[in-house]
Amino acid sequence: MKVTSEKIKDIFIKIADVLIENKNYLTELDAAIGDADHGINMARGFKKVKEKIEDDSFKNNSDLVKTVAMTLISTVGGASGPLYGTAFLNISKIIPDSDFDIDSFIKIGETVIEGIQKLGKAQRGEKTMLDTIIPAVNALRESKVKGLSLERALEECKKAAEEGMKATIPLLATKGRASYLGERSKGHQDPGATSSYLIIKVIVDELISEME
Amino acid sequence: MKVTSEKIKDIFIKIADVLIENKNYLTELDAAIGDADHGINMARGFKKVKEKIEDDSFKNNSDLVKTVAMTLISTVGGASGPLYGTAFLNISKIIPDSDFDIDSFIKIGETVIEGIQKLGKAQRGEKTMLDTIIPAVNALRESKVKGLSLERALEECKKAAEEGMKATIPLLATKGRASYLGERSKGHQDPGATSSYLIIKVIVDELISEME
Amino acid sequence: MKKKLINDPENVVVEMIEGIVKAKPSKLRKLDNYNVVVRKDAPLDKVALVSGGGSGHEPAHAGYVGEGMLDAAVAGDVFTSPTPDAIFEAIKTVNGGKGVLLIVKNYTGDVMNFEMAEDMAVAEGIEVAHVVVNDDVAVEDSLYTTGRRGVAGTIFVHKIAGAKAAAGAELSEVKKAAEKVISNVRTKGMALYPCRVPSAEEPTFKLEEDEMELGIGIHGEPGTQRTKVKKADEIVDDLLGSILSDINFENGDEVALMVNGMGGTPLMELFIANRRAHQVLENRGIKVYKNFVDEFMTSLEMAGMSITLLKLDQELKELLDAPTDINLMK
Amino acid sequence: MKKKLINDPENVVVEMIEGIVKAKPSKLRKLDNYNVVVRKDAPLDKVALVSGGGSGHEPAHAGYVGEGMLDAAVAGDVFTSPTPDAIFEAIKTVNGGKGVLLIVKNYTGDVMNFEMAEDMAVAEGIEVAHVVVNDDVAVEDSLYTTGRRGVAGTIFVHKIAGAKAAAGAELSEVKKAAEKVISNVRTKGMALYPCRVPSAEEPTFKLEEDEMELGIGIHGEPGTQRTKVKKADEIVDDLLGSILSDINFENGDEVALMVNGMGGTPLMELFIANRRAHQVLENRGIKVYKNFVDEFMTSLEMAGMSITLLKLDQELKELLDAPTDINLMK
Ligand SMILES: Nc1ncnc2c1ncn2[C@@H]1O[C@H](COP(=O)(O)OP(=O)(O)O)[C@@H](O)[C@H]1O
Ligand SMILES: Nc1ncnc2c1ncn2[C@@H]1O[C@H](COP(=O)(O)OP(=O)(O)O)[C@@H](O)[C@H]1O
Ligand SMILES: [Mg+2]
Ligand SMILES: [Mg+2]
Ligand SMILES: [Mg+2]
Ligand SMILES: [Mg+2]
Repeated sequence: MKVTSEKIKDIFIKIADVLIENKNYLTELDAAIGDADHGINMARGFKKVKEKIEDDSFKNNSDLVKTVAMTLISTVGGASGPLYGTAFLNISKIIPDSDFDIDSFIKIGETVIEGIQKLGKAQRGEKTMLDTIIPAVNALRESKVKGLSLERALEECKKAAEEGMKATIPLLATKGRASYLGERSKGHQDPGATSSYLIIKVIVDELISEME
Repeated sequence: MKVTSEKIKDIFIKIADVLIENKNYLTELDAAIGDADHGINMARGFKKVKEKIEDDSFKNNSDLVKTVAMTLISTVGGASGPLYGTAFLNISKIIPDSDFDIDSFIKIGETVIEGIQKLGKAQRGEKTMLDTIIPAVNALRESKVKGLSLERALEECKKAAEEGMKATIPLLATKGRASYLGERSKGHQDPGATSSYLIIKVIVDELISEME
Repeated sequence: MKKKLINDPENVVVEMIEGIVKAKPSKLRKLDNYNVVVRKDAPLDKVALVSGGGSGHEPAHAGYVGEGMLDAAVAGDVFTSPTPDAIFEAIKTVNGGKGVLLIVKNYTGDVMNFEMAEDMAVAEGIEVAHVVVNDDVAVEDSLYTTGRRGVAGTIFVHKIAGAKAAAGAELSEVKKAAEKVISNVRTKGMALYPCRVPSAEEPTFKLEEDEMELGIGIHGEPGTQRTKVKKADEIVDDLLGSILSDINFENGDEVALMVNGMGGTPLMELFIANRRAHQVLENRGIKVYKNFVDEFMTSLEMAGMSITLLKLDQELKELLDAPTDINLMK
Repeated sequence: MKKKLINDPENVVVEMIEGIVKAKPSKLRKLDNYNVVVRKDAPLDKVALVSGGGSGHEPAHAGYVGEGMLDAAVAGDVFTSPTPDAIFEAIKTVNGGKGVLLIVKNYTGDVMNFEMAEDMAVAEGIEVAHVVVNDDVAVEDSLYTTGRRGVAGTIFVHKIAGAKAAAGAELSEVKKAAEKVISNVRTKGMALYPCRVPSAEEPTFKLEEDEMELGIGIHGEPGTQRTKVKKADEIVDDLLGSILSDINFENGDEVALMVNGMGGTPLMELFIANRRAHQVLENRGIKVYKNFVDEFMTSLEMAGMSITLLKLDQELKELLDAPTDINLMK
């Protein structure tokens, strides 16, 4: 499918709006097992992203995504700032300029995971954003094997992300701030897994609406 | 009337019990317009008084009352410590050894007022213990003029003390800690006026029961 | 705040004093049977300084015992003036023959207990004088009232009289220096949340979640005025406004500025207030010669602050700068 | 605690930093556009020390910038690690050519942001090293977890690495001194009342009036264990018990003892705890070489404390005693 730079900009603005909307929700999740700032951090970063990209034009997708990444790195702070920042920085290096197929999305997912793991050294099951992202990327791969349409593949990806997010609830955290709680970290949904789901949801919904 | 040293010791122990009983009440009164410690101060002091006099014998009344006074001075602290301490110290200098008449009680009252005023420089109407004590002593004087019996005189004294205490409620405090509140000191009963009433009440009740 | 990190309300003062002395074992000791902290090397060949008051104002007063400041601090029960016998004991211990200056805050109880102790010491032939600190502009000063309270400005009296005494001055000169501070220092305080005395069940006053007290003292007393909560800058404007209209400050005057936390206020908030205080003073052409931001004279865990200005001249500047082994700022 | 002495939750950090710099105008300055406090005389001809982390821990970290300790402190948002660009700016400003040591507390965010900044600086040819402080015994340390948090023990790293750098040591030696502290320092904390981040509506956890948290961190996180409120002495016994069973102390060992208030705890309570800590250590035959009782690493207005022990040898004692213009105790 073709995705214009304008559309990608649009998607980032929508992501920003959704994260700003969910500022309190994400912060409450972080209050239960962290330090009550994940929503604040994400909202601060994406507010700045919105400002930065809204009235600006970019050479290409890579340039746009790199701006997003650098803005996140220099405004979010905490654990999520470098993690999301690096994820988008990695995306900026490989994002196609207009034509996207299932392989482009798989490649994007893989470079995101690689960036987050290089920095944070976490595996799936440690109650982090990776518990949303890894299954989401796996769903894309499986959809490809099954030969599903891009639309169906994206839907599967979103579904897997949501399930992954919810599956963090019973987990014992072993990475990030929540790990300090030990057993008490169980029974709560991970804030980073939640913001990752929100981001994936916006992307998928926007891309699908673009297909129609 | 005759009052034995044993009886006076008894009266002090009863005073101590009553003040200890009213510790929270006096402290609450002090919380409203002071620093929430009057009951604590008085209870601490009179607990020590009780310990000091309970198992000890004294040469005479003067000796006993002086012990009470010195104990209060060295344990109560705050404003009430020196004031009550000096009051009892003054009493110790003039207390008869066994025979009390209306004049002895008037003299005791006068030396108490003198001691409190010398130290605290307050007048009647400034919302302090003097608003209980001065009318109480006046009542003794008036009873003498009217030629009332000692029993009636003591009853009048107690009544005047109670009225004086209650009359502190609408007053504006101009002495002591309550004065810092200015207009906000109005509408509350003065804690020191209250402890003075409690002390006078015990003394009067005990003396009258002794007469019967 | 109901919970406290204590063992028994009855023992808080003595246990605290023991903890204080343990922290500086080479410099401080506690007098047997009294909650009095004295310099280990007392008496010294200089005018001795004794301060004190109720407990609950930590680091006041024991925290100011040391070279260049106090020789003894007498601790009463929480928010209760100490008794004359303890003060007398402190005087006797630190008197090195050049006399003793008592630094008293203007509270009926403090004044009476310290004066009784002074009488006792004088009767034993010790040369004693006292000054009464009354820096709180929140309280009206009149001949017919108890007068103003002594609050955080007391720290400047400790510092300046302490420096004067350390320099070898006579009792009358040390007293004069203390009085110079007293006539040039002004404070006003406020609280967002009250405090609770360990032995009491309830805090001394209650505030709604949108209310604050202006013109508070340091004993958990309610303030002179209750208002809706305001922004930090507005609060600083109010406190400094009262101070600046009370004492005559002129363009070019130099001051020591103290932003004092009441015990439960995070340093972050004190520094936010400090920033505003500088703006206000700059606008008035008043120069901050020295700035103190920390907890100096507290009221248990009360959340709030006081601001103090001390107008300086050359002598006060030198004495303020004189060395002391007491740390006066974060 | 809902009310705060602030203007706008969005501006607390920058306004605080301005207030901090105003308090010591001859010694500190703020970098333009960054919440970074640096020594006014930086860069100096010595290894430079940069520390930092989220705000809300005051006096950490800006309060430790000064002779004999830090050269720069980088302040993130409240309880949020600072970003790499700000850290990088601090590194560039204080680097005097002998290299820069970053003192990082072990939080995923802090470690990642500081490491990114280090990469940026190294790419520009600046010699940079970092140490990660992880003194909190409340958290289990294992290869498969994030490991222990860095808490109040960080102050000792600032002090000792700072003294080593001031003495002219090379970057590798300064790093080694810092690492020696890290392997010999242990902390455990507790809270009676939580704190609330200025931009949040609610505190990060809620406690009943008879509950407390043991094993808290410094970001308002709940602790590792919730129990009924205990007496101060029992709490000290628990905290010191965990520390003493974590690291091998022997009869005759000398330690630095820090009793650290979390922000809302009155000094009175810290001294009561300090008294008990001395009793416990005495019983174990451990000698307190130096004792620090005050607020050093706070968590906004949280009521509670942490206790830190640093096991000392001759080198650490000398570096701990080395002069600094930072006041380390009330
Ligand atoms: N090592 C890690 N790898 C992947 N994700 C992590 C890691 N550590 C933390 N996270 C994610 O970061 C989220 C917390 O982000 P945030 O609250 O913004 O930062 P902080 O924990 O520094 O306050 C967690 O919910 C988790 O999903
Ligand atoms: N100058 C004074 N003269 C007479 N009584 C006074 C004076 N000042 C205070 N008092 C009395 O002392 C009482 C307060 O005592 P207390 O609470 O024990 O001491 P403090 O005020 O030091 O806390 C007041 O209620 C008042 O009756
Ligand atoms: Mg967080
Ligand atoms: Mg009182
Ligand atoms: Mg009192
Ligand atoms: Mg955080």
